[in-house]
Amino acid sequence: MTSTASAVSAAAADTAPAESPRTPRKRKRGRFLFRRLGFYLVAAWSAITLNFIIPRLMPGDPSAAIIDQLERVSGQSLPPDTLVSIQGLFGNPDDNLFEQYVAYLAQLARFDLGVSIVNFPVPVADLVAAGLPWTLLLVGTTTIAAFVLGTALGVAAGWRAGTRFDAIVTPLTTFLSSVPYFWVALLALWAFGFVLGWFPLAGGYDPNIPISFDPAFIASVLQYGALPAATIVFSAFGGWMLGMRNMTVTTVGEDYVLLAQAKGLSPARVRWRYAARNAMLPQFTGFAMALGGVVGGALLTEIVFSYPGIGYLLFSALQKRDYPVMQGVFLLVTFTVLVANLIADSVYVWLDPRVREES
Amino acid sequence: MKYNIFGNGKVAFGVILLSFFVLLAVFGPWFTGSVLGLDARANDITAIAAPPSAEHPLGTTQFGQDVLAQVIEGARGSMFVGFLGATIGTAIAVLIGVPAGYFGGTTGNFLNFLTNLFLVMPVLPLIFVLAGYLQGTGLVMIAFIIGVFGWAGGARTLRAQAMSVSNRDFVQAMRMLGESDRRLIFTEVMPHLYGWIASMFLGGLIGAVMAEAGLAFLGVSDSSAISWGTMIQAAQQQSAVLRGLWWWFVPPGLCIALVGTAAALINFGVDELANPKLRSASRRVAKRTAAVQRAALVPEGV
Amino acid sequence: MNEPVLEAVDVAKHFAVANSVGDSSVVRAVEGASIRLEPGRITAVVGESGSGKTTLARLLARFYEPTSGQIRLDGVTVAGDGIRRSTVPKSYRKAVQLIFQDPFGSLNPLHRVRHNLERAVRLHHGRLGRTEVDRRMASLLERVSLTPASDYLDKFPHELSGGQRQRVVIARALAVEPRVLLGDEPISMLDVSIRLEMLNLLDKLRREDGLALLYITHDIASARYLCDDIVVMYAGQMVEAGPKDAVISDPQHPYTKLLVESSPDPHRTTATDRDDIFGAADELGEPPSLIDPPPGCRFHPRCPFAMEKCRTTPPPRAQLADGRWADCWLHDEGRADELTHATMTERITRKLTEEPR
Amino acid sequence: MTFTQTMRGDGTAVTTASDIVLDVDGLSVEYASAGAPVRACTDVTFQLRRGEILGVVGESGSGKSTLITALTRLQRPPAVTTSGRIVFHPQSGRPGIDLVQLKPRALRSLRWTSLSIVLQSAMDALNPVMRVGEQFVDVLRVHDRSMSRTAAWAEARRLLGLVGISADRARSYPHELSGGMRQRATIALALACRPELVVMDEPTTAVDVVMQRQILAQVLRLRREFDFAVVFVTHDLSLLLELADRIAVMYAGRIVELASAQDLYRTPMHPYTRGLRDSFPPLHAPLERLEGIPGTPPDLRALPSGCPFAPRCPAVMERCHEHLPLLTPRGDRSVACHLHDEELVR
Repeated sequence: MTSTASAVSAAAADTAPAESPRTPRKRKRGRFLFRRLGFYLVAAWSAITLNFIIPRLMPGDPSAAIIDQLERVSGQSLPPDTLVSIQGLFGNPDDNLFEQYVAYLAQLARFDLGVSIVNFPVPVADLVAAGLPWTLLLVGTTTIAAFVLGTALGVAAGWRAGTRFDAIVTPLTTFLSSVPYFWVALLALWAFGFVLGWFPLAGGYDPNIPISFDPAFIASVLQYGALPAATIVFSAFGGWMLGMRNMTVTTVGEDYVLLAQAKGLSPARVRWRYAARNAMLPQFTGFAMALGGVVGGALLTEIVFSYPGIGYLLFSALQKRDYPVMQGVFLLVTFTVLVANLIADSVYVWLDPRVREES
Repeated sequence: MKYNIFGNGKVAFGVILLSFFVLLAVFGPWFTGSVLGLDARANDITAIAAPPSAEHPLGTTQFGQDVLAQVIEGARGSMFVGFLGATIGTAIAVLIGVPAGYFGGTTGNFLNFLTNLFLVMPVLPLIFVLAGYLQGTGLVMIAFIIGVFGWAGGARTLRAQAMSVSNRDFVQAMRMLGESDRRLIFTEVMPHLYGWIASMFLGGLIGAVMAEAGLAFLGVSDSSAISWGTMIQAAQQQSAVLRGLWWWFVPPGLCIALVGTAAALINFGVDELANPKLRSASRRVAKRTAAVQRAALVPEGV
Repeated sequence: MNEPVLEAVDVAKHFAVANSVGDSSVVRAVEGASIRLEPGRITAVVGESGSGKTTLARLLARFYEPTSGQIRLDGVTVAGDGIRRSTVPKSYRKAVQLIFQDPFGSLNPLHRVRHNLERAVRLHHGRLGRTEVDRRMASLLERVSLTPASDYLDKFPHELSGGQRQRVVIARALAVEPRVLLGDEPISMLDVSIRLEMLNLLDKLRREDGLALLYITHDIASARYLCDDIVVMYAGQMVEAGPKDAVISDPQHPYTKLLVESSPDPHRTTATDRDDIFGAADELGEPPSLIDPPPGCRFHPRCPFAMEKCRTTPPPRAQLADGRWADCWLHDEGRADELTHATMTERITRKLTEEPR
Repeated sequence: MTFTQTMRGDGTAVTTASDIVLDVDGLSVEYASAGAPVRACTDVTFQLRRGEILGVVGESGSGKSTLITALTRLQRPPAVTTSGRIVFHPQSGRPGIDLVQLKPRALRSLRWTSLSIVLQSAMDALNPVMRVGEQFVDVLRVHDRSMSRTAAWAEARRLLGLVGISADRARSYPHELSGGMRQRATIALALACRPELVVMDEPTTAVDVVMQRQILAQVLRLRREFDFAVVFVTHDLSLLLELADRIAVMYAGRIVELASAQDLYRTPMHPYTRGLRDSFPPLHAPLERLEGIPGTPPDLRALPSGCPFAPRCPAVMERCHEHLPLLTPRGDRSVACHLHDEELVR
């Protein structure tokens, strides 16, 4: 019961164990991460299972429809292994659900995500693998950039809460964080690509330069990526900033910040080492909530810029009802987000010696 | 204790803005049809992709449809999905979050686990996949999917709040009197959560509007429906950007952003209501303090 | 001795707590506690935070069930050994009520005074007419000196002062017409100048209504002012009990003595020099962890009298004159008179600073 | 220590220069609220002698917390110091410094080296994500830039040792210490830069009486060793009577009585002081029925005209409702009460 919980926490606080400082803490952190890892594994399993269930819940027989479609696209009957693979993913009329599920898991373990309808007979795994680096590059860098920028601005606004800076920047950011990503992307493309002509209008790199690691190609990647990246950062930093602003305001009122001022420390030290350092912690626990939105928005942004990542892949798949690709993308995005969350948790554990777990 | 949220400039502005869009969604289409004599679906072949003019205040699309009429018609579509999606999402959040926080224990842990699961799942791609299977379904279905997958963040907040309220002495005291759990939840705990639920609903509203726009942008929508999302998608498909038809895609996006801003501003006020520290950090307090300061003529050291 | 209304017999309460990383351990919040509450009598339980006094009060209020031992109402075992855990019946709620420490927290800020009283009246007195409910509410407020009642019924908690709120809380508890009132530090959050009024009110209820009262406090002087008997708790266990003046003026347990010596007393007649009063109390130790309490007597790590058997075997209960008792080996050894020789603060500091811990 | 009494222009007896460490004169603090500003501290005047423990006692709404943040120049909006001086007299004999007028940079260099503070809850006062020792190190090195990190850590360990905390605890985080240890650590922290004045805000309300006794014993010992003055703010008069040299009683934002602890206990001049004293039941002396002070402390937003204590005062007179009594010296103590008006005394 809830009453017990409060009494216990009070009792536990009184009897704060006088443990020796060093080693147990490291072990504690390890165990915390281990538990989180367990949770993410369950989450991954849930995503896999969801992926299994969705097509089987749909009216009609997606499996037969896809096979039919594949045969029409290729103009021949499917090779047996492809047939098995599609039936494994979308349903085999001869097996019961449990057999199907076991076969499905075994198939995923081999990274067999079926073949694409549109790009028959390219395996989905290959398509996704080709798009992933681009998305990771774009979403990864922009997520970090937006996080850093938003957090820094949030500290600035929260620290100077009530000043003109705060009074202007905060509502403005509220507006920015309410703007749909892809619309900002459209505007940016129109203004900087079409009207001003500063940036290319589509793609992730200059198609005239072969894909390699030579400077010319990298330069083209930067040139093509700049505008999509900028729009994602532009749309995403506001959320981080508003959260950080409010946390900073709350933290500034804490006694330890007051004491830091009383100690005569420099304002910068008080602000960063005492206020921001503590205000930042909830940013990491809220990471999961924010990341989902950022990733979704970034996928849409890719579409506007015809960026060769998995967002664009998803778009083409949706347009042409390429279900194997859609589901492959969903699995991959989910896994990536889970890994990102695990990283955020690790950072959190590293930042907060109390490893306060919310459960 | 007494704090008038409408006395807060941000909230007042947000409420006005949101009310405007609600009214637009409800009465707008009648207004455009009967008063302005515009039809969102009519094709004016004399004005194809025309810039704003007296006849078409916001210009026309590639198909000669009036953008203003479409924006107003789209308000109805988008706001409908927004309200329905937010209602469903908030309802689930309340049903999961409040018991999770109030009861704790095994029940609470399970509900919390469920919440966390939905929280780490990237909801948007999931919705895309689901909606992909359900292509061509109506706005109701889309709102439904958005609601069913978008409740986790709200449930998490509600759980934390319900837990903290349930542990407060007044709930325990009423339990001591012999009040039932049902009464404790509804008369003692829930009234403290209304602010959060309202804020969650607004968050869900803008989330649903954005998600619908995103789905429409991906081509997942009812082909006959008009929403701000379908407008942007149509513009994108007809390469409006590359042809400089800004009047086509700017208004619907701006509308989404304004609805979002309105919701966020109202939420800001709710936050300030819940957290007195945020309240004292407002511009008004700073101004008042400065005024007293000036009157006192004692320079402030810190 | 009168028959007790409410009684705890050898109760223990263990909490399973999950620490920050989810490893669980057991907090032994209360062990081996027995207490009798008689009509018209006030018993104080005195102890520091973490001594288990609040847990004891909540066990008696049946906030949670005892891990072992029994709770008896009118001699009938209602909770504990042999009783299956169930919901607390209304009859128990009607007999026993608890006053919380924080008058700001124990009234729902969103409800008027009226709501609180009305719910209490209606829950326990069946169907009553509007006028009857109003009459009862008015008389309740009158009993806690909130008059005229009409001035208070429609107020929200934030419109009342701390003292007024605590009066409302008491009125709410009285509404069920309980026979036992458990006060969990009922005055510690109130302003000093209004605490006495609250104590006097509790005293009046005891005298006029014959309530059995349990007064939980860390303030031994207020316990002396209000109560008849004092029970001293340390680290989850009761260490000494008896009539208040005897316990305070002539403590028979080293911890009681330390507690009395440490309590401020402005009306002190002996030492007046500040340094004398505070002495060389440089190191008095701290209560042990309740997760892993020390074996033997729980006070032994701090106790200047600690002997070998104190470290290994829990002390037996020494029954003393006037119904007093103390759990200390000194009595068994015939060394109890040593307690009067020097101040505890001096002795403990000497012991703890000389011996490396 | 020598006391030289002089008369100031306004007739107040003052002990001068070298014996005074802090001279607070006419200090008023207002909160800029939505309506008219609320005065939480009004015309607070007192002198703190070098090495003295001055107790400030008051209930909720008495303005004692506001006084602390004003004295230490730590107040935040919407609180504003509207008038008065807080003159700090350094031991070195340099001229007094008015903290109210001081520029931020100069104030920062004065902080902790001359004026430090101990807050009520050590759990909240220590940065939860910094090692306890590190919180000593940063302040040590800010005020002594020549100090190496190693030397600062050694000093931190030494300081913790002063309050009976073993050196290896310096590397602990605050949550790893017990409540009593944390509070002792914050006291050691307050002494890190050898201040001449330490403001203590209810430093022992969060700990139990035994730990309170221990902490105060340590404070007294350290004060003998380092010779700092203490402003000790609390709601617990019974504790102050044992601890403080002099006590200032605050009510509704004003000091209503200021006297030595003994005088205040034996012959309280203000009815509020008397009532407060009699609100503490004795621990040993014979018991009698006590009444406390009827009524409730006033709302600062709606103070009655005249004496704010008048509605609760057992000795209230007609003039109390009309004229506000001001803090007036009576021998070596002062009181703000019409009972002691010249013509009535005679």
